[in-house]
Amino acid sequence: MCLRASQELKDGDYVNLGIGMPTLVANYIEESLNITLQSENGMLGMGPFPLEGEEDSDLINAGKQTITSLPDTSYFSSADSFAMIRGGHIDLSILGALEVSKSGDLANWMIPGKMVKGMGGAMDLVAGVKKVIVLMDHNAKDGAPKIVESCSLPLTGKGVVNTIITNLGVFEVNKEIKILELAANVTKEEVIEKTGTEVKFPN
Amino acid sequence: MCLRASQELKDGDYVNLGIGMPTLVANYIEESLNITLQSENGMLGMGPFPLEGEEDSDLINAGKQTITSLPDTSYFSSADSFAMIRGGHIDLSILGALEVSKSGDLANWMIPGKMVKGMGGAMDLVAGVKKVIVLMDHNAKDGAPKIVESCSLPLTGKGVVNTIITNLGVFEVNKEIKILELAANVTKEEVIEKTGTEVKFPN
Amino acid sequence: MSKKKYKKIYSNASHALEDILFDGMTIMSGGFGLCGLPENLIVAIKKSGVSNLKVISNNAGTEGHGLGLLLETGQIKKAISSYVGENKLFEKQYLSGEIELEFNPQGTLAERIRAGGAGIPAFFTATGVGTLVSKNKEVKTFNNKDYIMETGLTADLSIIKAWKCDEAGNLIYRKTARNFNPVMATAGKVTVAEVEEILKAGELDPDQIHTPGIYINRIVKGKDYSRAIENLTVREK
Amino acid sequence: MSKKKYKKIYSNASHALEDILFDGMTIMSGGFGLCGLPENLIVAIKKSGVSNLKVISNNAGTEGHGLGLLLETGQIKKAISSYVGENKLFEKQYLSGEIELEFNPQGTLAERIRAGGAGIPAFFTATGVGTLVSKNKEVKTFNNKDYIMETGLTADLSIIKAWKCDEAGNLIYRKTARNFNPVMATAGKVTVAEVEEILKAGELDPDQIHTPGIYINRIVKGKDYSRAIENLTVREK
Repeated sequence: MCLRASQELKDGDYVNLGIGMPTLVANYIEESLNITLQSENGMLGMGPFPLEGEEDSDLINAGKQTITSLPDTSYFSSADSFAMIRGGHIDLSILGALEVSKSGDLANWMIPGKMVKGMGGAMDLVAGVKKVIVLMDHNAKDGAPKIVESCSLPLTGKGVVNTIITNLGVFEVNKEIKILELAANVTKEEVIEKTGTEVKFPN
Repeated sequence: MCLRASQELKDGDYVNLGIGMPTLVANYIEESLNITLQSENGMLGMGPFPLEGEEDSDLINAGKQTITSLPDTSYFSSADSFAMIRGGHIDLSILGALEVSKSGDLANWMIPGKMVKGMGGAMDLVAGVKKVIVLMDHNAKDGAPKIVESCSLPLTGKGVVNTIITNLGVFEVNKEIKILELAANVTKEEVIEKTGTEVKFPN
Repeated sequence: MSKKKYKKIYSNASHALEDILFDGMTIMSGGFGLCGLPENLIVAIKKSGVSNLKVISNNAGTEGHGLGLLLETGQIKKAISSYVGENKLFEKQYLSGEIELEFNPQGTLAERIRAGGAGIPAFFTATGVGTLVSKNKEVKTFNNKDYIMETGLTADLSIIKAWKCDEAGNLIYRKTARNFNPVMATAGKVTVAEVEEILKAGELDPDQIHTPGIYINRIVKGKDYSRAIENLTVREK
Repeated sequence: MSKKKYKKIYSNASHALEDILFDGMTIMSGGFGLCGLPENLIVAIKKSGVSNLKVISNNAGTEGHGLGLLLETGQIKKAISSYVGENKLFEKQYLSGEIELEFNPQGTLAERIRAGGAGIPAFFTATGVGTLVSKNKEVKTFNNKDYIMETGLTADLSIIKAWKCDEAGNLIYRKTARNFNPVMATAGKVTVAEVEEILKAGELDPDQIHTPGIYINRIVKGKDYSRAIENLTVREK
């Protein structure tokens, strides 16, 4: 899945990767491409994790992980960072999700009744970034579909998701869910069965 | 007049001086005071004019005059400069005027029928700076009063002037014009005669 | 020009805050996670015993670190933050009703603070449209897209952390320890900065100042920085 | 990580602009007076012959300098500026109706451009309340004070001038030549920067970048800078 997500990145892209699985996409980026990673706490040109002993407490990513810089790195304030995000300058954001609806609504920050941790920068990212890709398991641990007719959880953004990549395939979201690719050994029937809304297939 | 205006500056003040006569106030600032001059094109800590041959085309003030830096100078963008002004961080601005009304309305950017040059940063300064002092001749060249009941020229700001310093005296503006000081050899009668609105005198 | 005398430097954090603090005040605190936190100033606030604080800060610290210290003593009454997931004590106090919480999207929080410091009472953003965040907020359409109105934020006091400063209060931050510090510096009625090093005027490059001295009322040299790391992550050689 | 290949550097100003320009487009041009002007890019626009331009720039240049060059050739149809007092040709074209003019207070202009680049469609400001500037604008009261709504500005193209850059487009400006350049860099659909020196990635301090490379689409090394001074003012020894 991370490999497949990495293939959405084009040469020259500026990309923000969400916390968790999306962070791992960085490991799959093709060497020949010039991809610049943004971290919303105030950094463009995010490098890999440091070697042991080389960590710097003043250099962390949005997930509070220690990271490193690159030759073309720049640092800036949170206000400048979100001006960059809100202003549509980031080409691509890859995030996790709890639910995505057929109209592109995204829920990924809050489950009522459980402790509210906060939305962090997720609402800003989905509202501002040019293309939003959701990377998630196709179904919840209890088997419930995460691609749904309409979200039951509080939203992170309305009509913001462009593409969904799951263990079952790649989906375009544009008022309806259209399958672009099936994962290996996955059938149309399995996708239909495990999805909470109608799935269109190309002719 | 410039000397009198310089006495309005307090130790630690951040000050913006307008183009023309207000610029000259800098020459009268008492040595013992720590006064920092702002130039709205993007500089805090403006130094004196350069010696001949030491001018730098990348270092000018808002009047496009060559200037110098000081040990505590900082440079910033126009947006950051006016954030500083609009946000009320500048203690004092001293500007010229065509007319000031008793309610503190200021007209200093436009004479209808003549070429319109533009307001530059004047509207931002009078709306944002904590205290606005007008430094001007008490009357126009034709003798017309410049302190008036209400301005006839297009306004730069409404209710923005706190103090007026002219060749005849120093005036407080607070819904009415109150004289604080008479200049040497100036009588109450002369002030009353040359002012276009009622002048209050202290008891 | 005059030989300036600078009067912004204080001998220690408690001294720098002593006549500023009052119960019920609003305090902005810089930092992201445990990175770029005004550690010494937070400890001084804890020692002062000031209470009923409204705190504006991206996170709420962890137990024993950052604003976590003020949660332990019950000094915080309300927090405006974007994420508090690292602090179990916060969860407990929130669920028991001891503390109020207002979540802002991180970028909206940063921009509200920037607006507060820049004299902008309100602005429109697409962030949060159609979500709980838009509740009770004015919606306006520009170019066929909906935006919500968010207001500027200011505070009675901003406490921030920088790397270096000069006597005039010009500041430079280091790497991602910059984060919320520069905007908060602009939005406090009073702003107190703690730094790792204080230089003479003229020792910083004027092209490279991150926060001009006009925003800084008081300076204190911090000590005993914890260099704490929340999520140590390393790669194989 | 990968060995990046950077593709932003163009051999000259005309080449950097050739597939971008079109009649009737909106162009933002950095600079304050003659300070920090993208001189080479303005000359390239003049040579291109593109017409009916809407230009957003604090000033309109002087005769023979800056945007004055595009006034001579009649390429500008409308200008949004805060002050054009230095240019007699502008006056002539304005009075004869050849050119439209929209005045913005300088700080409002800067903030409108910052908003445009930051995805903020509108904001409120006290600047211009009760003046001609407030005409036809929404007025709103916050804390008993009136403010007017101003909208964000963007452009089809921003042309800016910086001092140094690296291959990734990270920029550094020099002294007051910074002015409108950093905000305009953020508000162009395409932004082209001319610089005095192009460095390799890694030669600039990442803490000291004024404009991150994400905002810069194309870079050209400028030449023959005039170092023109509008108001040479010196003091006695």
